Amino acid sequence: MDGTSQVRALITPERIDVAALIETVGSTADGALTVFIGRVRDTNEGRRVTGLTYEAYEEMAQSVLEEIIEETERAYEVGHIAAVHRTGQLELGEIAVAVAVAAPHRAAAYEASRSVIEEIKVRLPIWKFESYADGVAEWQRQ
Amino acid sequence: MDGTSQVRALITPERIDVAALIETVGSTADGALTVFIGRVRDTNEGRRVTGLTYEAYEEMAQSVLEEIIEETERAYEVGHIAAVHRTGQLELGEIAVAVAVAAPHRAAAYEASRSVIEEIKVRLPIWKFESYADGVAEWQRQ
Amino acid sequence: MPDTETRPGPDIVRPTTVVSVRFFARYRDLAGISACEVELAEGATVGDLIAQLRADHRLESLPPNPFVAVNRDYADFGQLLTSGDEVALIPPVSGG
Amino acid sequence: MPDTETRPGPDIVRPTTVVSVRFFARYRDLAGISACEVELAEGATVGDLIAQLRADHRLESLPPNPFVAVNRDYADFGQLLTSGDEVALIPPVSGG
Repeated sequence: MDGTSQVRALITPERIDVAALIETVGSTADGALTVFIGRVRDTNEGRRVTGLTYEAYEEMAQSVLEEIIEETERAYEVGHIAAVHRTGQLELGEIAVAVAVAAPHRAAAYEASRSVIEEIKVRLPIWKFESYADGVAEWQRQ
Repeated sequence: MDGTSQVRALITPERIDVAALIETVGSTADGALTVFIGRVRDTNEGRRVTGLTYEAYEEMAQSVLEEIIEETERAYEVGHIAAVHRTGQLELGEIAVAVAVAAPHRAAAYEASRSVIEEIKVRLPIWKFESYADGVAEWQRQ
Repeated sequence: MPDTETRPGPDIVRPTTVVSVRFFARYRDLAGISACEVELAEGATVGDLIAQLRADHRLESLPPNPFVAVNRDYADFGQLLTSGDEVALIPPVSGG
Repeated sequence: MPDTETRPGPDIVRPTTVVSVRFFARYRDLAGISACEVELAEGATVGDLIAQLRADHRLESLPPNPFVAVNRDYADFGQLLTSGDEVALIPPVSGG
């Protein structure tokens, strides 16, 4: 709410820098800050994952992510929200998505964070293609 | 759950390193990671805060924080939890407390994080002494 | 009313709407292409476009009711299309 | 009043319990000290200790029912004390 215009929504093939994301939302008016980080797991429904690629409809994903952030900032008593989603090929353990929320109080920081990630899972036009140790590779449904 | 014995509970006068805390709980089995960060706000109930000191019953705070982490790891489907609380004199915007939770799925990561911070607020023998712009300085109740 | 009478031709020539269509992820694999241009009758809706696509035997494996975005906003099947629209077929998303 | 002298014989030498007491934050400010040693009758409880402390006019501003920890665990007023115990008076906490 301080008029600065840092990047708050980002779809990127670059590695996600959580410390930089936290900086984006920082303000001494907001005592509570939550960060959600989604990383590439080594298993999915019992199958060993060996590799993962995210494909995005990039232009739309960018604007949908901005919408999600703006809607959530309006719906909760929060300061700033920033979110970033990775695209391309990821290694096990790498960060696929990160959401940072700063708020005056912790309840709103948790609730808004959860809301952003749920909306991302429902609306963001991004698709996960997973390869497994058993040789199969598939597009994932949420 | 991998047998490593990194420091998972810490009461410290040193600045809190969030990136290091996240490293502590990292595992490729856990796709979801939440971080809660509590920072020194510039106002409290309408009064301008100018300075803040946390006093701890350090030996007890250390063991209570370990208990909270162990209880929460048992109560939720999570991997590792780590938490750190700062003591001594803090500047506005500095991190007072941070909690990191890694879990296979995001619901548990959020719930366990929230549970740890609520328990910290209720049980951890640490006291906040705030100074205000109006000249008054007071021990805070939660 | 548009100038339908001025054009020659054996069939009745009507004005058309030309949209670009993009296919992503599993739908791109099903379609075998990532994008194409489609000519529709004027006044065609998203639903008309989907039906016309699926009438092509190369695209018949596309689902009958996919999520669709028009110009990067989710749209329903009743939405009218106009020339130059970018229509995307959106498989179930799996980000996050 | 709360002198805990309910046991026989004012001059009989009885075994005693010596505990260390720590005061934190606001209670330290109220007490004017951060720690002291207290001698109690054998079999004394946490409640007895608190009553004995508050009977000292220098400590009478301490609340009658503070949270207490014995050897770094929260304890209730009925808990028996033994020599060497570390007892802490815990004001309402405000961490986080």
